[in-house]
Amino acid sequence: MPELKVVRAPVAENREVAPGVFLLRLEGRFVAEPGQFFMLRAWERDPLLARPMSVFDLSPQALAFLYAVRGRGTALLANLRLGDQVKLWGPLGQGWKRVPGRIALVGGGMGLAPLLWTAKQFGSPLDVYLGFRHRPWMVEVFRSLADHVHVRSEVGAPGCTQGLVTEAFSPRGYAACYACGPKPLLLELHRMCQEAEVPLYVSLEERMACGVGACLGCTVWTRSGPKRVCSDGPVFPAAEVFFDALP
Amino acid sequence: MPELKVVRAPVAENREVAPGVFLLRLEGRFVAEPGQFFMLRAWERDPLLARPMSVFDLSPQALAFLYAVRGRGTALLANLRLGDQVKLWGPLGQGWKRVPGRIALVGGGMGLAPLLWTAKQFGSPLDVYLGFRHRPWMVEVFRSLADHVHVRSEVGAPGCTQGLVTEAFSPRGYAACYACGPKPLLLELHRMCQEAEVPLYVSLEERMACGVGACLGCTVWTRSGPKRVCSDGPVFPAAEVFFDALP
Amino acid sequence: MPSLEVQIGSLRLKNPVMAAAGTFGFGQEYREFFDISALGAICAKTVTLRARTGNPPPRLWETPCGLLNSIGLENPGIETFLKEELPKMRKLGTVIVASIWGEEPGDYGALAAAVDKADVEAIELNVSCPNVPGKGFVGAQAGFTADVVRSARAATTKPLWVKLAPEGEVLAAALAAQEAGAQALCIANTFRAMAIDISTGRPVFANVLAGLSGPAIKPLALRWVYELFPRVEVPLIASGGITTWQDAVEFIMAGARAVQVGTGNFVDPLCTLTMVEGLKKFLEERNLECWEVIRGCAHRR
Amino acid sequence: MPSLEVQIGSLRLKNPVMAAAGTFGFGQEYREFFDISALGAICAKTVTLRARTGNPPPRLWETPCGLLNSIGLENPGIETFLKEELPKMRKLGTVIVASIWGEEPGDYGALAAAVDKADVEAIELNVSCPNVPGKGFVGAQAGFTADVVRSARAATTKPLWVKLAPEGEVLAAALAAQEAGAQALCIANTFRAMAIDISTGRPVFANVLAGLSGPAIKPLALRWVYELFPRVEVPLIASGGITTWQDAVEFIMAGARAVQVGTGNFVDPLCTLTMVEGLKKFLEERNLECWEVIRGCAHRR
Ligand SMILES: Cc1cc2nc3c(=O)[nH]c(=O)nc-3n(C[C@H](O)[C@H](O)[C@H](O)COP(=O)(O)OP(=O)(O)OC[C@H]3O[C@@H](n4cnc5c(N)ncnc54)[C@H](O)[C@@H]3O)c2cc1C
Ligand SMILES: Cc1cc2nc3c(=O)[nH]c(=O)nc-3n(C[C@H](O)[C@H](O)[C@H](O)COP(=O)(O)OP(=O)(O)OC[C@H]3O[C@@H](n4cnc5c(N)ncnc54)[C@H](O)[C@@H]3O)c2cc1C
Ligand SMILES: Cc1cc2nc3c(=O)[nH]c(=O)nc-3n(C[C@H](O)[C@H](O)[C@H](O)COP(=O)(O)O)c2cc1C
Ligand SMILES: Cc1cc2nc3c(=O)[nH]c(=O)nc-3n(C[C@H](O)[C@H](O)[C@H](O)COP(=O)(O)O)c2cc1C
Ligand code: FES
Ligand code: FES
Repeated sequence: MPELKVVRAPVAENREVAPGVFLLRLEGRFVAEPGQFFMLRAWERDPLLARPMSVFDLSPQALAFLYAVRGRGTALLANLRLGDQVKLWGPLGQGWKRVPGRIALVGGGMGLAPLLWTAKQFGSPLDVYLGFRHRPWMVEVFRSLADHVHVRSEVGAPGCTQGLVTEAFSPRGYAACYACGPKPLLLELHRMCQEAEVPLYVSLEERMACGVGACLGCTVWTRSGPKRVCSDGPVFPAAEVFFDALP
Repeated sequence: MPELKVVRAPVAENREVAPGVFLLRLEGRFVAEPGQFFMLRAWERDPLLARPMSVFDLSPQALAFLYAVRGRGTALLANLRLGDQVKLWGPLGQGWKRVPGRIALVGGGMGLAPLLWTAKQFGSPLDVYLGFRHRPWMVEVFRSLADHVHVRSEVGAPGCTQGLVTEAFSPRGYAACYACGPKPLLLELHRMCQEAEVPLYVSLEERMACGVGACLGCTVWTRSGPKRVCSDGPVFPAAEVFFDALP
Repeated sequence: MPSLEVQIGSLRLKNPVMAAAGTFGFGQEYREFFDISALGAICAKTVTLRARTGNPPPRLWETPCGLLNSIGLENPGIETFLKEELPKMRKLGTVIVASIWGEEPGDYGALAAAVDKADVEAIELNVSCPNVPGKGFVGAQAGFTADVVRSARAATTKPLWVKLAPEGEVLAAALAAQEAGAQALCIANTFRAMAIDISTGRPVFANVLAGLSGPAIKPLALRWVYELFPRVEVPLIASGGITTWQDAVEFIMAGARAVQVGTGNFVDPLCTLTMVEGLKKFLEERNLECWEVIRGCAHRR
Repeated sequence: MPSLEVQIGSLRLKNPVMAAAGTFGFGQEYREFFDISALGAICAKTVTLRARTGNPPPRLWETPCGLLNSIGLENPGIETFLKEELPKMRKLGTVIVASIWGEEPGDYGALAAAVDKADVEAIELNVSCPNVPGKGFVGAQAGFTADVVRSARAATTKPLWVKLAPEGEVLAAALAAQEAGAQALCIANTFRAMAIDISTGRPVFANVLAGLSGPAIKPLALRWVYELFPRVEVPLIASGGITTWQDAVEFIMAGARAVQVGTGNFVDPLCTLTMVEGLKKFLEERNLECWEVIRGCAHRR
């Protein structure tokens, strides 16, 4: 039985929440597990491909994405206005699975996108670590969900400790850690977690065409051979995908 | 000295005035002679080309087009909303020149688009003949400009005489006639005007790429060789372009 | 009720819309979106004698109305395909075409022999993958193509289709394939093309060249179908930028018996389904009983 | 202040952006939009020995991110060009390149002899127009190209550029042109392609085949520039889907000395001007003094 639908959903909100970062809310009844994503398009034939976007938040009436404007596709998304239609399909991919015990969610910049819905679904005991280059944003929504929210700004910002998120974070004492963000951050977290022998799950990004596992375009090398980020991931155990990155 | 500008103008109005026919008003100071056109685009890279559109109306604050939704480009135009930006350049082409004396403007369907601004600029003595397939539209705006407005509906419509516009029209007594519309209409008008020895000027349509005379893509055959619709026209003496169409 | 059916050599398809090799996996992914039995056929991802891990990432790059790919034939190998994937594919309720690729003509024979015993309706010989490094891929080659088809022909009685590259000796390779026993020709695989990432100054792909697909290439692929139609006897299967039913009609009018949809599946997972529905409406509205009347009509004077 | 200048054989251009032949008329139309002296050069519409009326309409058809044209070299003939158009072109304040086409190699010699006495900086030999019917155009041909260049070379001392087709014996024709005395190669003209109007079931163009241009072909043209760069000595001038400064940088990184903008002019009359400005900013922001550092950088290992 077909289970995935390609739908058009109207824009209920599309608001700049930080410089170049938008919150897009689409009306409709959707389901998604933490860490899953959708393929989105809001244009005709060019750009050719849909864009993968993690589920940021979900309610019985709407599905929300948090996205940074990077290139043409996200610039077009940023132009969307109330009532405009977005075509999307999902939820796609293998998200994160909760491990019992106290866990840590670590996000670097846009990497926080998949963490909100995850925090909501996973629940306490859970701590959140967020790192930003400049001024933090979207931090408040995490406060009521996490036991502790640690925020760092690389260059410093009013009311925010200056530093790297990895300086605020230590894996010790966590049953597992879940991270999304730039590759160097993920590698450093991997190093720390390996040392502390705490399992780390990372959400990866690769260029995608189909988003569903059919084209083999989004492959990453893993300990057990090539895997598709879109359907075998985007979440992988860090040890599976960073096997060759360690000294 | 460069005289033509490529500008972005915001949409001040984009309203369906008849089934599938829209009035698009763009804010800005423009100039144009009767029968001239602009190249318009309101999309990025696809569709690739701009669309030629005749000047429908002009005021010190705005420029108006009247267009029918035919394919992808005009469908995208129809989606424009208040404040959206349209890129355009013009005015382009050779419009109609007024001949002294009583004149007739004849429009078939969308062919009425270039006639309003023409009627406004040319002024009385002037009659207007408009033909529609079904229900007439945009007729009222001509009433105050013309001495007589004759309207026909091919299949008939409430309050409108049934028939072809050519049945309402006779060239006799006019110093010149100006027509725009489907080719068969133009050919029939040409036949009538030839017989009556009244000069007829027609506005032609051809697929265009540059719109400015550089690509030679919009050529029509004329009595004096190939001519560019975009820059030698779109208005031509009917006898120039329909020389081979007569028995 | 018009019939959408088409005859490809000895094989009858319920309609002319197929999923193209390498863009539809082994059919399981799109099963989640719609009932695949609506399609005329699906071509499985190309398989090779041994499993291949394919090319390193990145493997994809978007271009204007097009897609560059450098997958490099990642596949689990013929054995796993036949044992694990094919049984699942069979349940999809439509014609299954196996696609095979080898380094040498003999590989095609070995692969065809393996497929011969399996439950597939046809075999597509992929002699046109632009993404396999170091194998000296230089477009369509008549001699090589003939050798490949002969080798496969000797190993199986199943219908053989040959998928050609859109450059090189296209016509000669088409004639050679036909002569050697191909029942149909697929025109064409992706076009060799490339991209440079200007932020690094390096070619995007490790292999430099990649294959261009998508709407951008439609006018180029159409040209080849049109040019080959009057010159070959066997049915032509069109591939290249076909994403709408109108595209499909354009290729059928140029002479194609059927069409394959590749990149279109990525643009919209329901692309093929919508195409089948559009084609049905087209025949109904034009009052056509079947495809005969319009197939190749663009050639009539 | 970085220098945007480029050297094409014996000719120095103030920047690498040119208008492509046939898309910029004789320069007068775009003069209405901007000061043409901002451009590195303009290539005039291709002219022939006698005036040509060109192909019957329709001559244009839009495709996904592309444009098919079948102009058929409509032009007023060499004499009118030199007498009426060139004097006006000279006032534009930039380098003028004449483009010529003939049926026989000898025609190119006759045309080059006529241009030799005129005030143009270079001559582009168009041996790649896909829209001239009945002349058996079959892509790049080494022998024919060599004959054409030799014939022109004997008739003029002006720099000769050769504009090649992107199919056929591309490399061989490039080498032949170079050998016969071409100072630069333009890669490439439009790709042969076609469209069918499904409402009539007929090919859109009277000639059936037409030339495909625009962003759709960019990855294909880039491939040819990249492939030829290490194999030829003379400068390469890129043409094919170049509409932004980023596109221009991509081609320069592939090895192009300069770029020609065709369809981009239709998309936006200020396309070339914006490109020049973008390239200037690019050099400034990257702190590059000139093009040397990045030209062909995609080839470095
Ligand atoms: C599973 C997954 C989830 C994601 N979730 C989010 C999210 O929640 N918020 C968010 O801001 N971004 C997210 N991204 C990244 C986002 O998809 C890209 O930023 C976006 O595709 C860029 O599109 P563009 O047209 O603006 O950029 P362009 O550079 O113009 O895009 C060109 C092509 O490259 C692809 N591409 C470019 N950057 C990336 C990237 N980083 N990852 C994957 N493909 C890329 C595009 O999809 C497109 O096909 C996610 C990526 C993946 C793979
Ligand atoms: C000088 C001139 C003035 C015009 N003025 C008006 C006007 O005031 N109102 C109006 O409704 N229409 C006008 N037209 C026609 C209008 O340009 C086309 O209807 C429009 O371009 C169709 O675009 P599309 O994308 O919707 O159709 P598509 O069929 O998708 O367009 C595909 C291509 O064909 C071209 N094309 C399609 N139909 C025509 C046509 N009839 N004439 C020229 N090119 C065409 C398009 O420009 C485009 O390049 C005018 C045409 C010309 C040449
Ligand atoms: C990601 C991708 C993978 C492909 N893999 C294969 C393959 O394994 N075997 C094959 O014969 N063709 C392969 N192709 C080519 C397609 O089957 C098709 O012929 C080509 O993409 C042109 O059609 P399109 O424009 O509809 O995509 C692949 C194409 C893409 C885009
Ligand atoms: C309408 C049109 C007319 C052209 N005429 C000529 C011509 O006369 N001579 C020539 O050498 N190339 C001609 N070309 C080819 C262009 O110069 C250019 O090489 C080609 O269009 C590819 O570049 P583009 O994608 O930037 O348009 C023409 C192209 C177009 C679109
Ligand atoms: S994007 Fe196609 S397999 Fe992942
Ligand atoms: S559209 Fe280019 S010359 Fe008329």
